[in-house]
Amino acid sequence: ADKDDKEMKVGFVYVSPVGDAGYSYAHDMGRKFIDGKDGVTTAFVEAVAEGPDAERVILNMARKGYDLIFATSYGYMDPMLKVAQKFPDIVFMHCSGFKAAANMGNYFGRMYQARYLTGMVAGGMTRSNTLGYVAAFPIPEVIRGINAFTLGARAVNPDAVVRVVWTKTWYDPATEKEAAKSLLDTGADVIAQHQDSPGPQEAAQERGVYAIGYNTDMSAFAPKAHLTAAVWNWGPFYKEMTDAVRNGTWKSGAYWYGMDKGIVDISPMADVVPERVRARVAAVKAELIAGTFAPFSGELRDQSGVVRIPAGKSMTDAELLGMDWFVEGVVGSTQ
Amino acid sequence: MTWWDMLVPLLAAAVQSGTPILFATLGEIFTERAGVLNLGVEGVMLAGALAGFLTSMWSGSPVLGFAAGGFFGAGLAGIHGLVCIAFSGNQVVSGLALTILGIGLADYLGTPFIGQSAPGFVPVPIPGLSEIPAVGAILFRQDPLVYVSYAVPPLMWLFFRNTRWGLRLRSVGEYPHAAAAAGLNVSAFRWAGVLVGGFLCGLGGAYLSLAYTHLWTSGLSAGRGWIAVALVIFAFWHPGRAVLGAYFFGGVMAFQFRLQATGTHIPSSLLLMLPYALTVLVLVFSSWRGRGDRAPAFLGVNTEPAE
Amino acid sequence: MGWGVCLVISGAVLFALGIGMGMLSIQGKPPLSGMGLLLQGAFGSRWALEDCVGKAIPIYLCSLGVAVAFRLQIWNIGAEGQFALGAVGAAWAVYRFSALPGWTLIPLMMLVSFAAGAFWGLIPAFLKLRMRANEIIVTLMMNYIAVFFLDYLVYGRWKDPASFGFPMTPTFPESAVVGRIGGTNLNWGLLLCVVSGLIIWIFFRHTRLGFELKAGGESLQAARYARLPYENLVVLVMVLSGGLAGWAGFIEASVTLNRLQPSIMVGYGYTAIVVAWLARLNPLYIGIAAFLLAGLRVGGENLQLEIQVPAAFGEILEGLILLSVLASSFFIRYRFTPRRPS
Amino acid sequence: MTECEKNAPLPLVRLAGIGRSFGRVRANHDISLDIHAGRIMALLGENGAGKSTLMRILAGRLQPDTGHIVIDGRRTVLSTARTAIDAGIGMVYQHFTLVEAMTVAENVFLGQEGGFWLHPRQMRDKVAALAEIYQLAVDPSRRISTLSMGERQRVEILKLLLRQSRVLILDEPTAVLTPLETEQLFKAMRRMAGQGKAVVFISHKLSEVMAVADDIAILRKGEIVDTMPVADVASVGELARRMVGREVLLQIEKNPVPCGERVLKIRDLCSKALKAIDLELFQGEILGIVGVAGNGQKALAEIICGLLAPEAGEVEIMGREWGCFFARCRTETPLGYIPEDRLGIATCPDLDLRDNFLLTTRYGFCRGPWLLGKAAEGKARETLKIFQVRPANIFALARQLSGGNLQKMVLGREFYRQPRLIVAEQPTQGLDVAATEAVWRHLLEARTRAGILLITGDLNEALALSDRIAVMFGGRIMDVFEASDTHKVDRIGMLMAGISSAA
Ligand SMILES: Nc1ncnc2c1ncn2[C@@H]1O[C@H](COP(=O)(O)OP(=O)(O)OP(=O)(O)O)[C@@H](O)[C@H]1O
Ligand SMILES: Nc1ncnc2c1ncn2[C@@H]1O[C@H](COP(=O)(O)OP(=O)(O)OP(=O)(O)O)[C@@H](O)[C@H]1O
Ligand SMILES: [Mg+2]
Ligand SMILES: [Mg+2]
Repeated sequence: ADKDDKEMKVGFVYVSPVGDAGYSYAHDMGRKFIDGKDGVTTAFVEAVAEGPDAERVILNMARKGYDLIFATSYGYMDPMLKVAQKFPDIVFMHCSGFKAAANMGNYFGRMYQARYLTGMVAGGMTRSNTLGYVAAFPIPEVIRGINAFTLGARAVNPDAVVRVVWTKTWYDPATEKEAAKSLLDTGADVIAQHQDSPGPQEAAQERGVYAIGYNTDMSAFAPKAHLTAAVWNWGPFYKEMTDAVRNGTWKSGAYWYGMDKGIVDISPMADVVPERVRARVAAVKAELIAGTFAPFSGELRDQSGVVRIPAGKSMTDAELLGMDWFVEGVVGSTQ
Repeated sequence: MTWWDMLVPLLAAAVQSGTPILFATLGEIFTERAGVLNLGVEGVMLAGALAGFLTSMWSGSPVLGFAAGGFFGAGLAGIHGLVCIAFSGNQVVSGLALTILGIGLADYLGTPFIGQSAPGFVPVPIPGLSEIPAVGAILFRQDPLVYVSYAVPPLMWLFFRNTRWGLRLRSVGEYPHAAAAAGLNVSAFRWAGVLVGGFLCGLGGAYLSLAYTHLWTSGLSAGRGWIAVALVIFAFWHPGRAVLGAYFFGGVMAFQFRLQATGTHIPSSLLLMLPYALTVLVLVFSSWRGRGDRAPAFLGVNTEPAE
Repeated sequence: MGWGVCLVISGAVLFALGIGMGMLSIQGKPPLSGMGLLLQGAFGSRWALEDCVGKAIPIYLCSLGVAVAFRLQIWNIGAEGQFALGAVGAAWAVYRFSALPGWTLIPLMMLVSFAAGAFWGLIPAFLKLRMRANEIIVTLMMNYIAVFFLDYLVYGRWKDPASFGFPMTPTFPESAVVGRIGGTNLNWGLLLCVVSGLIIWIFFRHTRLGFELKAGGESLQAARYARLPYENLVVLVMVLSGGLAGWAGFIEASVTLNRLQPSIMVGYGYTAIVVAWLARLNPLYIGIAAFLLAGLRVGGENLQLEIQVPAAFGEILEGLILLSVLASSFFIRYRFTPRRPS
Repeated sequence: MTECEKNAPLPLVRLAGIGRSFGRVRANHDISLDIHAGRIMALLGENGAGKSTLMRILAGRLQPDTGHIVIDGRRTVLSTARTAIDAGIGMVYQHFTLVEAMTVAENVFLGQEGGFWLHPRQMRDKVAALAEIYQLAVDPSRRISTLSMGERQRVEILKLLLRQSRVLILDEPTAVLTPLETEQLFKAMRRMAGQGKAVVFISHKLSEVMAVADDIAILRKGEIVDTMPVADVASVGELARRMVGREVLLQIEKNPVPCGERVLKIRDLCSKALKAIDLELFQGEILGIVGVAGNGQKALAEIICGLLAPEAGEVEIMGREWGCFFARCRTETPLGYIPEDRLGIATCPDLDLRDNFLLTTRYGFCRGPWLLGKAAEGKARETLKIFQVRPANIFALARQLSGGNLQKMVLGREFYRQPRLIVAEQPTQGLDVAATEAVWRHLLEARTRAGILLITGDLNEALALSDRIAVMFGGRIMDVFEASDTHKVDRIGMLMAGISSAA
């Protein structure tokens, strides 16, 4: 039969409820991008705990004859690998992990590139030279984001420091707003965040300072405060994978796409951002897309001033994946 | 940045983050004074938060939303009333079930609205009062709902102490047989306790989604309802001490983030543990030497349904 | 349980399911086929049944523990935290003695996880007896504390260096994994359930301590009068209760996750309370109720996959079932007063 | 209608054909009764005869299955306690219905209608004024928890008087009162009757009935068997016979029993409620401890029974020191305790009789950790039979038993272990004459094997049973003497009031 006519069933496993914003929402936008086109039908299961339930949910999808299954959270890695070994004919894709098999690949986006750019914006806008970062969980993905943000900020403003507060939440507006306020009380005048809720944006707007969003353009929640946001755009990637599986060209491996593929980006900057900053951001963005600039290249020092990456060297993907230390300029604990 | 400069915003934050707990604690005090133990505060708060949020979003009026939060809270508490008062089910278990149900309902009905925002309340400094040094910044530059919450404890105190209905409500919690012998309708008073208490808890929830943030999420109350239940014991069932307890906990929650922001190296898990560990400590100290015996004598005891 | 009681409870469960169907139809989902999907997802195939049993195992152990405490009217709602501590204890045993062979390592894990859960249960018992602190609130707060403690370990000291910084401990060695029964997907945790259920049943019915639990739970004053060793009983039930929940944590860590990670906590401790109460604290009925509620969770996933019903639907049903069974106990008490033969 | 009734004035309340059943129990059946203004009516009957049920119907707390109620010649439906109160009917329940945490004034005004705000000063004044009129002295601003039983009773009566009740129902009001308080109560009752109120009075103490009542109505098995003016009754004995339907021995025969070994020795015992107690008790004797409730009797009983630790002094039980005795003798304690509150303390209301039987005998049915359930069932059944507990069904719940039957069951259980020291607290409180007689018999019989400490507020009981009598006041033993010492016996009243015998 002609491969193009083949019906494809694609399944998604999300860690949180899809809702109307946030990380799972971004993935779901990607799912909707492919749903119903070219004979692709999709389904998803949301709010699947990373531990006990994950294996069963993935297993169920496999048994129900899905051709391609995406699992979008780190904790699904081992369960997915187990299921993948039992169903060699199905393609499994795991987001944000590092394990792979013949029929299982992993993927993620180089969000830190976008973070670096937002850091430049923040560094260009701060007056107090104190930036606040409302951080979710102390895992490499978040730490990487904080570091990239800090490097970006210090690239335009070497005096900038980034204060970090952990909330241990992905979406809890009340807690996250409270955390943002505590950062504001210590003098921060630009707030960045890793959670999905616009709580920190609100806090910034109430105090009349600036904020940088995440996941999607959050300007609607805090029109006066919002400077820009680091955003996901999964649609093209999911389309590419679906097509590859259908055409039989899919290969296992680590798909770690960046700005060049449009997976990550920053949302349009607010009017208050001066032209001087815009120009520098645009220049770096162009370099990132061209592949001539890597944010995590030496010389990099950690919080205590120890040189971690010597001059002239860049961090490897493996090192980035496991990043668990803060660069110089970050105030906070990595736990 | 001086110590004092940090303290005033901290106390202001304590009042604000203490306000939802205050509403809920007062609600639970009211319910328990009538002899009904409602452990479902967490669920009732969530229901109130969702109802407040949705009403405000659809009607555009946060005031309407706030009221809706109260009424929806009372409605959910009504289920507890139905199970415990009308059918004399076990109050402890019913309260737990109510929590499970409230969390589930808020999740089920509210998930589509995660990430949307609704009109809410913003701080409105009170002219004059807000200029008082320190006190003004702490107490009088808050949102209108905080000012509403200032009025509730004294009113409740007056109600219990100096009104006929307050006396009767208390008698139902202390010794329902006496109330019944005096010709009072025990069930009616218990219903009143459950519904009014649920209303206040619902207001506490609505505060979270209308003033604390203007957003909704499924676990918005994040354990505040349980802290409120514990604070009732700390408060010895008196509205006045509830204020103290609620602001103390608001302060603790706000404090640990500020500690993180100063760059401490204490792991965040341990700091986040702080409010819960302190709840235990506060509870232990207020119960020690039997001071917890000021509970209404028939708290949690079902009276036989009327013949 | 007599006839009437069974009838009333089934009626109450059906009533709750009826409300659930109403909610489905309000959402524009087909109520009947929805329920069908739920049942099919839970009990419709051998896989589904095995999944249900697998999920029922930790629920059963937690619930059995809760029932022991409730028997004495000690309101232990801390199974969740005791479960966490049990998992932590099991993991500690694995990393500390990883060289041991399975036949010594697994009993050791059982021992340590029981002790850890029991320790977490003993704290509220101590605070209740010595400081008169309300155990409902203490056990509940200790759930939060336990979860953050587990977080602290897996984000910090116990983090697997090879996990690329993610919050999880290293995978357990083969010797620390409880095996499967025969060719099935069921693990030997099932046997642990059966044995502990049987022991608790005998303990309730045929031992002096079991009788003392019952009497002590009925009336504090009578307990004092009859010189029941009340304090010892409280300690005993909290040790058993916490230990059993700790075993549930051990099974989850060993069989389902093969490691410790924060997402081990999925609320079994709270479901356990629903189960214990539905089963009127009887070890046998707890088995049935645990299986049914596990089915609710497993079937809920099917419902989500097929007709996109939010995951919280199962939770709502759980709450509704408990509430309507509580309300129905009214009819049991006043209509079907058990008249045992004289 | 008989001739006599036709001529009588219109009754204030007329109960016509009242019937009420609880499941299979017919508590009241076709009861017709007239209650007249200005008269005191005594309602008599054995335990479970239906007295309380009838009065609860009149007070609007229960609805009758059949029959109706006529007040002032008008047929009235008393659907709630409120309507009964409004119709002028007030009831004092045997277990007081007072909120302990509140003040006297608050309690008195609890059900009272009025404005939204309370006026504490006015409330106190009004209560004080009312107390003055009826000479029911009590301080309106005190908390109930600080009051004695007699004072609490006065508060209950004040509640009714404030509501202008015209019918006052008192359910076993004297069971918890001292002789002096009883006398005061009777005076108040006569005063109230004198003001044209109708008083209904339930009691098991026949001599009291003879002393205070104008009319007597007797219930048996839910039916009225007799009504008569008190003048028609010749003696207490006749009254008892009419009530029970057979001859009742009100004077119980007490054979002297030789004294055996010493089972209890107390020297200089002190605690919060006790001051320097000295006591001795021997096998074969009953030592009656009389005194107004709340003078340390409870603490004394609890210390002897090991529920409370002595603070200072010596307590020696069966030759062993207190701590040693209770540490060692957990199994098969040769000590029986019959507490005052049989339903709340001595039993678990929601457990069946087998389990309640096991409550204090469980060690006797143990083999290792096992409990021998079948053996216990057999022994429990036997005990119920010997002590004539009805129903004799070991699977009945404790709360389904009447007071007298429950008391017999507790006695049976405590005697089962053949104790050599028995502490009995108010063992016949609230029991009818027949049940009282049975309990007395059991106690006297047990005396041959044991030393019995009988704590009672009922002088009659103390005199009927005791070999020696000790009077307690303010935590002290005022005096101990032989029950045959008539000179001292005459002074008991004064000793109970704390006036020591000066020669
Ligand atoms: N609520 C009830 N439920 C079931 N049976 C009841 C109830 N109340 C009373 N009875 C039964 O009705 C009968 C009459 O009880 P009642 O209390 O009127 O007796 P009484 O004459 O007051 O006895 P006593 O002298 O002990 O006070 C008893 O057999 C009792 O078991
Ligand atoms: N729910 C019930 N089921 C069965 N019997 C009951 C129930 N409630 C009460 N009774 C019976 O009713 C009788 C009377 O109860 P009540 O509460 O009226 O006590 P009383 O007769 O006024 O006081 P006392 O027990 O001191 O004589 C009890 O002896 C008991 O047997
Ligand atoms: Mg009676
Ligand atoms: Mg009686």
